[in-house]
Amino acid sequence: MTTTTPHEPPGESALALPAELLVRMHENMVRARCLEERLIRMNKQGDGYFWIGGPGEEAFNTALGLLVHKGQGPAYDYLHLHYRSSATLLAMGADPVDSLRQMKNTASDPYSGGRNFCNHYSVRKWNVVPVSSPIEVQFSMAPGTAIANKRAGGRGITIVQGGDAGTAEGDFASCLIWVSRPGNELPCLMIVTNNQGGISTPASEQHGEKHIADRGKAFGMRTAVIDGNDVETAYRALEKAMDYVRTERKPMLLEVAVSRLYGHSSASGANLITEEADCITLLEKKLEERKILPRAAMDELRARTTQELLEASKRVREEPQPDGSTLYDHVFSDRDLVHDAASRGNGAS
Amino acid sequence: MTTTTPHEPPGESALALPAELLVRMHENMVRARCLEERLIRMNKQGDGYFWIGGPGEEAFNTALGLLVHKGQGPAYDYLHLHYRSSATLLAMGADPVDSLRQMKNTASDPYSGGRNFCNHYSVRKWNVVPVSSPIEVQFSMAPGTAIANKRAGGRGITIVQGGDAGTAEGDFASCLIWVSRPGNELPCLMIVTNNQGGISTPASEQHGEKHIADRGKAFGMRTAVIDGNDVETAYRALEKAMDYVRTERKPMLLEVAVSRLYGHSSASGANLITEEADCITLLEKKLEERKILPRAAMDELRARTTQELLEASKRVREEPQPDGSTLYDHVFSDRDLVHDAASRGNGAS
Amino acid sequence: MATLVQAIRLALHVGEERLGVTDIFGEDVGPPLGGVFTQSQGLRTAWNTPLDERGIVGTAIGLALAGQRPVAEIQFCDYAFNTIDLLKLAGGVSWSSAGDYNCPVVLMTPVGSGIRGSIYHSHSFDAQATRLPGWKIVMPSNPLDAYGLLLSAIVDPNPVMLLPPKALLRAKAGPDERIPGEPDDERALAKMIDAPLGDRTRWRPEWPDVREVFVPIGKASVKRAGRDATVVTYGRMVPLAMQAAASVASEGVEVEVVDLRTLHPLDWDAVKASVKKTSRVLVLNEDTEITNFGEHLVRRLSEELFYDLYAPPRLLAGAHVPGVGLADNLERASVPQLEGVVAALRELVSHQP
Amino acid sequence: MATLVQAIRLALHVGEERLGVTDIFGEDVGPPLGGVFTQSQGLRTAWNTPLDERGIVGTAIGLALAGQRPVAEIQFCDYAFNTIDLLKLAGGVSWSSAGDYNCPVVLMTPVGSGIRGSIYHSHSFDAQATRLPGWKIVMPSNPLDAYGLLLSAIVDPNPVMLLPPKALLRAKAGPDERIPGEPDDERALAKMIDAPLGDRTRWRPEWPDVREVFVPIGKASVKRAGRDATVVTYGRMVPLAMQAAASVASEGVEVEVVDLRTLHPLDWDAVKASVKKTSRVLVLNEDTEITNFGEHLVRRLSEELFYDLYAPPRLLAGAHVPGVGLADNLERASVPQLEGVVAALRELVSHQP
Ligand SMILES: Cc1ncc(C[n+]2csc(CCOP(=O)(O)OP(=O)(O)O)c2C)c(N)n1
Ligand SMILES: Cc1ncc(C[n+]2csc(CCOP(=O)(O)OP(=O)(O)O)c2C)c(N)n1
Ligand SMILES: [Mg+2]
Ligand SMILES: [Mg+2]
Repeated sequence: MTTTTPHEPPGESALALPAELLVRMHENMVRARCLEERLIRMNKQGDGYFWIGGPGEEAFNTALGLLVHKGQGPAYDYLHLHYRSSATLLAMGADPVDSLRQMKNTASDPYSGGRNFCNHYSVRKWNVVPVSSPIEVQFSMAPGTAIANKRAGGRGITIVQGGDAGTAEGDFASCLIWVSRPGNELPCLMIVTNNQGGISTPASEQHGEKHIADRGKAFGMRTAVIDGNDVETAYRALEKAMDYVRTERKPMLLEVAVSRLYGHSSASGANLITEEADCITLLEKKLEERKILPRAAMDELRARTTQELLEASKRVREEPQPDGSTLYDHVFSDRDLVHDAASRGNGAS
Repeated sequence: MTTTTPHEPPGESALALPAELLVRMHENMVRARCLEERLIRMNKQGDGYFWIGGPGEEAFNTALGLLVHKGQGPAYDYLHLHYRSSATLLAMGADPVDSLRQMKNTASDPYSGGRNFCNHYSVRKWNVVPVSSPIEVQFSMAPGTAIANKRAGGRGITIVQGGDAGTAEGDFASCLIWVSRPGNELPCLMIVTNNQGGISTPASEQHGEKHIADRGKAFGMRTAVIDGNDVETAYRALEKAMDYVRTERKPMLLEVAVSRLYGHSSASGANLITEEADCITLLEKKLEERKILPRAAMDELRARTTQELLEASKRVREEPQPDGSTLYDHVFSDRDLVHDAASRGNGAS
Repeated sequence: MATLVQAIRLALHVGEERLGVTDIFGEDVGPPLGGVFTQSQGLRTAWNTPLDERGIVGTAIGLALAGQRPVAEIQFCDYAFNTIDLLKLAGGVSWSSAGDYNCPVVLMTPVGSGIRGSIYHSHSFDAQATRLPGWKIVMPSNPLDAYGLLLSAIVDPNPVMLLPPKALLRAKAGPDERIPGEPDDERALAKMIDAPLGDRTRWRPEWPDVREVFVPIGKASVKRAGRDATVVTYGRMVPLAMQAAASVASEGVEVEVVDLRTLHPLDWDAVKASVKKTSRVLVLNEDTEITNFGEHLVRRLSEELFYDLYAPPRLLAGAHVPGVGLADNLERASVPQLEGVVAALRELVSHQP
Repeated sequence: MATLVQAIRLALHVGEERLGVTDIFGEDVGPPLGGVFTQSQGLRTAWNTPLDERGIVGTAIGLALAGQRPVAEIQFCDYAFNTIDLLKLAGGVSWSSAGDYNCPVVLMTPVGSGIRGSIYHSHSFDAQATRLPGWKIVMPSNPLDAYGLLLSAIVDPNPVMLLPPKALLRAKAGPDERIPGEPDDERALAKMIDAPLGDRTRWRPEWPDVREVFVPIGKASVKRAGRDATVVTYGRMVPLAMQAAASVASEGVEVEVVDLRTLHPLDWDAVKASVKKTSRVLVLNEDTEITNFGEHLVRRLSEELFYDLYAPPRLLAGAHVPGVGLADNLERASVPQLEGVVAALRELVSHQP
């Protein structure tokens, strides 16, 4: 039965983060939460057909976005994300309005031109490869970008992330095999964000692993299981994991306990679930206790962000939809965009 | 890097087997070897288009065939085998001439009517499900027959066997997941016959696992790694493994070191490789040392069997080929054969 | 009157209670959800699987080979494309073993667009499915056919795939499409067999005493008779074709609508008879148009009825693009719409040979 | 004169030395074997993968997205059917991201029957491949086309699939199908680039200084001109069509043979021009006949050239059975043979409209 009791020793990883960083993380987490809540609203009001997203994963995903070595080409990190990664994107600098655009499937949606569901990003300039709906396929692709990272020599690594239920797909096992070939170990950080289940199926019914991360052990991989609801643990553990992968150029498997605060997706109602730990509440408690931010400031941040996104969503509503005549655009590329960028060797942006 | 140094303690599993059983195993191993050698000859002489088979795996596979709880329907063992299982089939009672028929793709080939390659068996009356060429798909099917075994209640188990390289396919991981669902553990014995490589690719280049069997550990599965070239170890370890699976109704993963004495297949020449351990030579040494069988008797057995199979191959050469007009036969079944048998609950044969 | 999804649930109930179905399984198919479309709520033998489509198909084959009667589900056909090899194997069990084994798997997977499902919840599967020798492929366009085809699938000794169109799952039965034994009142039925919202741990369905109806595999149904042109179609395109036929009927054009119901083995006699009569044919489906099953129909029609045709046979199908785009304009430009069907019919009947 | 498999090897050599290919990989593709058909012997960037087709396709996509130029191989197309979802994803990278990324993967996989490969070494892949929007699909029938199409595939910014027919791998080039720069003597070439039997650890190939020839993707080739009928075909069926054409030529019938070379995007102009001229058409391939790419050609021909045709358009393809059976009689009954092509041509030209 899969459980995610963290087994990271409390020492180093629980070290307090600097106040400034906590404030920065808090801001991003709130923005991400408000964004998701706006997306949910839009969907409920008929401004978008489907919602799926990451409320409950903001602490870990914000840490990830902040720690990424961001840029274009194999000297930088590649990100193979899934549909719960909004906080990562925002922490990297994405404009939340672009997410509203994708929800409303406008022509201006930079991730898919109104073709894909919300939270299905694609950002070539930051090595964020296209998110697609089929579960776990990103794990079959990650070894490819990791080979490029290794070849490039620098500190760039490949980060691939998915949910717990999805690890039952063979592609998760493929990734374990391919990143740990003897003599060809790859700098790949495999992340499982474990919210204890799939759409409705509890992990405890389907997964005989004590920890999913244990699956790495047979391959001689370093593994860790951490609490992703605590920003400090998340940040420290991720920093440590990334440092190992960057420096040793070897794979690691990291399992992260997270919450799912609005259920699976709009298909299951997208209503707030109050029983699960809320990483923002937990952080705000710390911020108050440590007197880093007063309650009022945090409330104000949330109110202001909510308001800004509401207004933005109204503007997005007026943006044009893609025209039917554009249907065949980009079926084929006429330029080798990824190769041009890589051979220009161009960089952080 | 995959190695198959056995880690079974020498105690119990190395216990000598009764002389009578050793003689019986020897006879089957020799018959299997002679059969494979005949198949190789037939192929080289143009009496068949392709050879693949099991020389080098006779010790373990004979033990398997002898220990199977043989019969039809879920009260008996199901066997998901691959193309190196001739010794298992012969030990179960298969007629070697049927293998010659499949090599010569005659209409009389009972396994496929001249449609499939040699050593691709199908024996419904013994729960041997059809062997197919795609590597590792048997591991995706095994949970299904194991569910039926569990449901039937008795001592019947599912045995699924494949090579080492094939464990890189996702289907091997699927099997690990499906047979170890908490509360729904299945009586399934997963066997990896490890000959240290695929067609030409050494396992040491591609597999980061110390032991492939270790992959079961994350799932709480019992595992073992044994030397399949020694009949006594093979028999004892398999007996023990089967007993565990039969009694506990839980899965187990068994890794077996074996040799590949004629290379991968006719595509790679099918010539004798003298560097690898030969399980028959090893057994014959024991039989001589223990004075169970004299050299001459063993030589005579081999000569006689070789001669018999040569003669049989000549007869098979005269058997008719399937007619082109039968092409569409059996695309659809008109009867539910497997269900009828199961519901008759009929038995050992 | 049952919706199409309720009809499936009723058939599964009859299957497990009277026809020997042992396992109804797939992702989220068991309690508490009972399927992402409610199709398996309240069923005794329904269970949840790991998130692993290959495991689902493989396990279904294993169960079938061990004399069980599995009904497996792939949650969306969009997620079945990593199992084509296993589907091919299932189709080859009998043939490859020269009849030693059969493989009585039933596989259900919802198909098609029309629910704004974007790239990965809008795929069709008819082209893929008809490329699987050894399988029978059925595709209902209404609740009664879904019920009766599924019962026939369950008792068939071969692998049978049921492809319910997602956009029709909530479609209600027409007056003559009643399942014998279902309550007259649709709210009564919902009360009996639809799981309540919220906690379901103590809920049990109350099954109506429906009777068995076996819609034969391999028999098309003429949904509307006409003399001027034939539309050969199936699934979600059937109601669209009916609407289009009704629309041109007001212009005095009588269109015959043939609902194939079974894609393989095909009711060629029915298709041929209709086209012989009308001499004009539109083949209609929503799968992508290159190497499309409708092209098989056009090919056979061209080969066998060339001189009976007063106009070139026509295929209306989905655009050859990687998916159905989310935005309305994109979905409409991707898959056949009413206007397009009407326009194609007008052109077909006005064509002068 | 290079064989088709040597031509592929030469193209891969040019690819890795001059066109930026970074990775040539697949099962047994690297040393010591260099491919089960010798296709990748002696190549600098060739490496062996785990036995995992999904990993191969996935890794190829990852490499491509990171600006590498991968050439991946699936050992036999028979083992690519568990990767259709990943192939679809590769084809959708550009479209789904609205042009943010492209995905320059080259995938090679040998196809077809004719080597007595039984059920799992005889599959065709043309129907599947043409159902992958976003991919370009090429299929050579001779060494020079294999060489030139592969070079074009390597420099194309899109996913391109090369489907070499297994039965033609040892086929020799015709006199005008030379790769510029290859040695005149075929034994000389073999000596330079074929790995020796036995220990190869110290062997290094000696590459001839071949020049680049880019056979354009999307251009068919008329292999034989004729006025009486057109055969539209590709891959292994091209030599068969040529033999059949030669055979009926002795009866005074002039058959035009169009080798598509690229299946998608299709050279429709070439097909159309030929059929307009001859008014009779046989489409020929060896994939199973239901939902077959040849049916796409027949459909477009029926729709667009209905009144130009003096005889029903005809498809000759493989039988709809789960595999090609091992026994000679079964293989011959499954896939088109010379007699069948000749008979179809005779019937086609003798047909009275
Ligand atoms: C291959 C595939 N199968 C099924 C689905 C439908 N589906 C979408 S999300 C989901 C559950 C995913 O669970 P998990 O991997 O734990 O991620 P989580 O959503 O919990 O973060 C399922 C079954 C899918 N998208 N892809
Ligand atoms: C899915 C699939 N991929 C590739 C092949 C071709 N092939 C046949 S045997 C083989 C190697 C198998 O190695 P292993 O699993 O170790 O079994 P062994 O033959 O060594 O017993 C390969 C690659 C295949 N049959 N099926
Ligand atoms: Mg989850
Ligand atoms: Mg091996």
